[in-house]
Amino acid sequence: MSREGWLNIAVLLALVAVPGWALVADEPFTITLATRAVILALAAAGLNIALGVGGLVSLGHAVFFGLGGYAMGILAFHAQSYAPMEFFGVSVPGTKAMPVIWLVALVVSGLAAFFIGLLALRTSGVYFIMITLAFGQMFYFFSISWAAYGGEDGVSIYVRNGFPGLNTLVPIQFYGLCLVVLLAVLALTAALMRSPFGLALNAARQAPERVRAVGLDPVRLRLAAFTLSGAVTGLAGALFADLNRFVSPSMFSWQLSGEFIVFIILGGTARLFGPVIGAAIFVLMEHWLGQLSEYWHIWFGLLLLAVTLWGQGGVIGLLTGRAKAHD
Amino acid sequence: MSPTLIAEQVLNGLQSGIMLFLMAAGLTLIFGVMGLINLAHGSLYMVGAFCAAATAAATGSYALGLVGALAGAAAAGALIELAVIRRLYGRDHLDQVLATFALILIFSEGTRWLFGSFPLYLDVPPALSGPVTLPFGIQYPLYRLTLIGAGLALAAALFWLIGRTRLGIRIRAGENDREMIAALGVNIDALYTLVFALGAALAGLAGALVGTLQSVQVGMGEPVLILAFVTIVIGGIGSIRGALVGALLVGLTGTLGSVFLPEFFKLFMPPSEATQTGSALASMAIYILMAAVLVWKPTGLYGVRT
Amino acid sequence: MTEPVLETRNLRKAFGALTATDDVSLTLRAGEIHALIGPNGAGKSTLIAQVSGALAPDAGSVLLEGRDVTARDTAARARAGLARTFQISQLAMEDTVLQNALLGALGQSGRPWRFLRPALADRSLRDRAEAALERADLADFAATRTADLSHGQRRQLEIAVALTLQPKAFLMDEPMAGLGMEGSAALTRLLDSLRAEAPILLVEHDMDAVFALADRISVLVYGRIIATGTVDEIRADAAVRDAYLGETA
Amino acid sequence: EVKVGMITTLSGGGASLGIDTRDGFLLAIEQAGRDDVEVVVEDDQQKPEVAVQLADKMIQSEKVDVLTGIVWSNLAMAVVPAATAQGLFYLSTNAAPAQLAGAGCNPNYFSVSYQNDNLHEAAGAYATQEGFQKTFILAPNYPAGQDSLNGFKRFYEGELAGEIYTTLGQTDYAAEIAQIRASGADSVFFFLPGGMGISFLKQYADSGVDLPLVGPAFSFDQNILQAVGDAAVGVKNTSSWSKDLDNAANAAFVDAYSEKYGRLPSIYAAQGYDTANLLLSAIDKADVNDDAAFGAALKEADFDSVRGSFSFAANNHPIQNLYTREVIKEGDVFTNKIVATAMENRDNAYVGDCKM
Amino acid sequence: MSLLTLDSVSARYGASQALFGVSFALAEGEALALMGRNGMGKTTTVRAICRMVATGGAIDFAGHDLTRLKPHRAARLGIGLVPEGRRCFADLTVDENLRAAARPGPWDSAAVAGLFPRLAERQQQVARSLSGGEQQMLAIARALMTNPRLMILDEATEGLAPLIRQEIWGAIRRLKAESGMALLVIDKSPSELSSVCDRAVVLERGAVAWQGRFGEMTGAVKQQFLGI
Ligand SMILES: Nc1ncnc2c1ncn2[C@@H]1O[C@H](COP(=O)(O)OP(=O)(O)OP(=O)(O)O)[C@@H](O)[C@H]1O
Ligand SMILES: Nc1ncnc2c1ncn2[C@@H]1O[C@H](COP(=O)(O)OP(=O)(O)OP(=O)(O)O)[C@@H](O)[C@H]1O
Ligand SMILES: [Mg+2]
Ligand SMILES: [Mg+2]
Repeated sequence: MSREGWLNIAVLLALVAVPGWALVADEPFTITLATRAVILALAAAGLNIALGVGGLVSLGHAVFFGLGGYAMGILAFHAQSYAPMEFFGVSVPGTKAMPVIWLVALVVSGLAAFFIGLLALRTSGVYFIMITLAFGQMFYFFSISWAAYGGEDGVSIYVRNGFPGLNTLVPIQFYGLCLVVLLAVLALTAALMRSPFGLALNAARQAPERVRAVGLDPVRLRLAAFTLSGAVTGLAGALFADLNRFVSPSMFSWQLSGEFIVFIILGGTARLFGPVIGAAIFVLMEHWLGQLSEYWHIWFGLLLLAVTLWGQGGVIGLLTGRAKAHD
Repeated sequence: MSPTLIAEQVLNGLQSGIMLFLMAAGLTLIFGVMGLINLAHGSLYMVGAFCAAATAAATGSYALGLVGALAGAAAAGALIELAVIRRLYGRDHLDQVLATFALILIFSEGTRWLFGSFPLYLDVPPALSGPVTLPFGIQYPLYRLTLIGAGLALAAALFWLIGRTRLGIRIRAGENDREMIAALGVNIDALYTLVFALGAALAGLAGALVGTLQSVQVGMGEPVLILAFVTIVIGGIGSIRGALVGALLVGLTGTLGSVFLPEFFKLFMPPSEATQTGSALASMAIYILMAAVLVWKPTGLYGVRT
Repeated sequence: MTEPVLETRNLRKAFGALTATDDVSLTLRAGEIHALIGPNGAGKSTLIAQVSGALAPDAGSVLLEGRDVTARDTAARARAGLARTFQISQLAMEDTVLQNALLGALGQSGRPWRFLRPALADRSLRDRAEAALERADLADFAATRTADLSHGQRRQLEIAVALTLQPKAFLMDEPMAGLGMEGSAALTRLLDSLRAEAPILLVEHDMDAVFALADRISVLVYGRIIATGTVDEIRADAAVRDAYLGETA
Repeated sequence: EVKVGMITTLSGGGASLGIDTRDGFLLAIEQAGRDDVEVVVEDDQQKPEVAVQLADKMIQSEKVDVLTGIVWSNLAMAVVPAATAQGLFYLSTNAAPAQLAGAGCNPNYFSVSYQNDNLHEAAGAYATQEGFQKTFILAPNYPAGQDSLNGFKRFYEGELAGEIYTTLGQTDYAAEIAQIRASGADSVFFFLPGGMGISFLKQYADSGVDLPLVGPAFSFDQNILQAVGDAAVGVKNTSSWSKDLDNAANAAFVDAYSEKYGRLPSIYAAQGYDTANLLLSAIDKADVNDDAAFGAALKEADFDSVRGSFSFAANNHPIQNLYTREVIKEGDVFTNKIVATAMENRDNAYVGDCKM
Repeated sequence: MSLLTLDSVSARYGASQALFGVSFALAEGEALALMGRNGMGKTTTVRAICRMVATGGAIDFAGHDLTRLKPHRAARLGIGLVPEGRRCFADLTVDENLRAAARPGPWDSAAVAGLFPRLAERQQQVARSLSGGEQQMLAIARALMTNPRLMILDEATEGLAPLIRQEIWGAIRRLKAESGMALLVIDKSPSELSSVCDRAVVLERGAVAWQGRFGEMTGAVKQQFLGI
């Protein structure tokens, strides 16, 4: 097996072992941190489908994260206040059941990604980066002033939503649930990268003219990837909102979109486990550096800079000694 | 709404567009000409404003403050070009986004570390303060008129520099093929440091001029950075003319949107709700404009490259 | 006479004041190599772009097996049986040679929407890709990264990818460009063997190759076809000598 | 031994507010000279998710008994409901959104600052006292801005010359100022916290419009005033505290704070200081683990507030005087001076909605 | 005295070595052909001279040690390059392409316009929209604008119509005869090369396999190293 393969196994073990240790040592906050890392990794894994394989640098993925978050926030808000939503005279009750919320989050953010992609994919390169950013800003400003769901104050959910057969209030159980979702998405991504679709998408990134010349439409390939990618990030948003029991417009902020990109590159672009390692490092840094110095952003910035300038291939590249995943 | 008020609002829109152009000009220069996405451009804007405020406070002279802004931002620009940016030219946009994102963090917290967390004082110089009366009885602050003049002059100078001078031609040639322009005997490295410093100086100047009207504080660069990006993307990346047209469009859309959209909703909504809805829409207006322009023209109004 | 495989009728394309192709009609018949030659800037690449669908003509039409495909985009024309090679190689450089060939096979199959099973596990795709590599003499390089191929090998791969499409007609814009003597000779042999499979519309400045391969030659000058004929006819044509060949012939 | 977790903003654009909050709070703890109170301070970066994470950490890992320090309403909404639901006490040094005062009130939640609407209400009351007939009002388009204008209107009896919601984070107010000029207003009420207020005040001063301005204290904070300079002089603003408030506790606080930190205290510092003293007074009376007793001890508000008379209304929000201040220049320093009392012993509009 | 001397020059791209100790010299005013099959290191040799690739060994140009110089310094000593693949500045007009390169000397816009009238007609067209042959002319004209002492032409007639090739070879012969410029020429066609160049260096797998006067090149050399 390749060194990257061993590294991935090590990461998998850590994902099980660290929270396991925390459970035994009664360090519930470590589990919370790990949950946060896993959910952020899931969001970035979603982006990785578009960015890593498809080469679509989206600086607006927080849109889908936020939509997933609000899907959870709105459904749970109506459930906890026993006031059904009214859609053109039809009233729909809210829900506190995660499976239903997840489904809604997937569909809503997937649809949003589809329509945003439809417009944004007319552009490419820098213009694509910027148009996705613009959509992010639209959602951000809209949510800030959307008084029905708290505007900038967001929506608080008092009790975490439920999953059949689990007590999600127990940190380790919620963590396990998130981990399973993450692993499922990673497995899907791994399959995707090798599939005919992945082959075509990957080629569309490198030589779009060639892809057209063999009779495939690069834009449709990208749109499919973008939609899938948005849906996964949306699911992560729903989980994140559940972790915090809170959703607010800051889930739409462009800094968050930037952070997703940071996770991917920090871990290693187009690597299956890149987002996982990147998110884990980010969460740890935030936690430790934040304690060390009020000015911890300087140190974090320097680290990022070092990784970008000298650590091509991210942390995985450094550890496995291969600069590019595509080599 | 009276015609004078409408005229005044149009003027406000134009003026906010020109202020945006001051920022966008440096960005498009670096971004378009050198092919580099510089998210840290907003930080250079902030550096300019802080240098201006600090110099003005120390010397009591606004003019020296402007000089300080130019010098400080240019120096910061040259420094980061030599230390960081230089390694990014050949890289894809992703690396550039990340590295300059990191620079934002370093600059913001670094500035806070140096200057503290409180906003600094920087005010309109007495010679330029107060309003003047324009034809049709429009009262308009002199300082803002000065900004319009400065912006237009700068636009003209940049058109000339990039479009007409040999320096400009070589810079653009370097954007197409760095290795080749060097093989023709042009010291492209030095040229790029120069251009980056120039772009940074423009950002710094914008920070000082616009900062005079605003709050000089950490983080002031990011909102205007995003607006400036919107501007140059609408105009077409790398085009100074595009930046100017884009800036005016964004300025007008932003200003007129915030004035007229609430009025529009008042036609069929209670006033309080109408202003809320109208201004919510107004805050999204420029992004909607940008999306519309790009859907219509995927490389912006005057852009050719991606 | 049978219907031509590919036909252009009165194609016109102008860039501002310059008419790059002016009323160009030509045909490509089954089994032939039809060479298109002409001075630099005559409009050959512009014509190829219109035939392949990269550029929309101002007037005129393109017919593939008698069906008008003028309104279709590049991808649709490719699916309809038009395969092209690029003058500057358009290949997925980070991928292996086999993956590039698989891409062609995938395009031909028309079914890229499969997300789970590995592409390599699809026997039919793989057989087709490997067969094409075999024909283009690249079988030994299947696992090589495309970026590591030599210039000539990339040319061969371009053709292999086109082969996987099992096209009705080939379009080739200067396939010999940048190849040395040896490479040109090998490619000439490959093209020669291809004509039985599908006819080739060949744009090329390498007269040795053109004279060796072409069944018919059309000469494009200032956007117009000034002559069409066999190798010998064209060599003998005074106007062609003046405009293009000089003393080569 | 009581462990206090302070989550506040120490980095980024809003850092000055959090830093003052922290400094005021720690000053009181230090003055008390006690070793049975431990304070853990963390930076929330003004991001709700980060605040939530910090709260989780403080509860689960630090095992704090009391949380405090959040500056912003949206962060408070992210942290407070979950924290109080887990049985912790939360003492607000600043943010006090309406949801937490009305239906969402909680016996473990105390606002030591005010209810968010208070200063705006006071501005409305002041405008009425001054006899303004046509006030132009503006605020950013977000919940606090909407609450602000509603709060102002609650006690303002004249008519409105216009009502505008600006974009959050807006820096150019030329269009709004032109509208003010054209509206025929006789006065302007604005709520633009932080940098927005600085921009507005400078541009307003330079525009030639000279209608009287009034706003809540947030735009006239000690730290902000220095950046606005002359443009702010003479402007009226409403506050629950001022450095020249005449009581012994306040005089001692202002001296000690200036001495220790080399700058004048802001309202955030004062509120942080009061919060700490309130907490200390309760610790002396009850065990923090006994929710009912400790809550009752807090509610007595048995401490020397720098705001003078101070007590809690039924919904655990202050009953206090609200003052009108004017910006003046003292030597080289811009600061505020109380000129009138806008409202006496004001509680808040949500007491009736609170069922606890 | 030779103008350009390469002594045991080696070069590598990452892990793979492309040149293994290439040595040859080129005299002032001489025209030298650099030959070899695809991938044998011709372009890499050119890149070594123009300082576009890191090298071992010594390269001397008119008394200067090129290995110590940055590319633009080397170019300013008088090396003009027509690169493989043309590499015109795509977004610049023809005129701007020329102005970007211009250094004082007999070759100016008017002189190159005389050489390539086709280009003169397209002064204001951006290079990306030129036909392949027009771009090739532009690349030659651009190198001339630097008024070099040594002109390097890497596949300068690739993609050109026969008539134009003849013109360009004619122009190169004239250049050599009239301006005394030294030439290093890479091209596919031995017959055309021999009409311009005095000597040839043949590369095989990154090393010099043969060098000498054109007339002395034996059939065995041609067959073994050039594939003819
Ligand atoms: N987008 C464009 N805008 C303006 N002129 C163009 C454009 N594209 C091509 N041309 C011009 O059209 C003419 C035909 O160009 P084309 O590339 O078709 O020539 P060609 O026959 O392929 O030449 P070559 O053999 O040199 O490749 C040229 O004069 C070229 O400058
Ligand atoms: N950028 C590169 N990266 C890796 N290897 C390279 C690169 N450029 C050239 N090579 C390799 O170096 C060797 C020499 O290449 P070079 O381009 O010098 O050959 P050439 O003689 O100019 O061939 P051609 O006639 O095809 O232009 C070849 O094996 C080639 O594959
Ligand atoms: Mg062509
Ligand atoms: Mg070569």
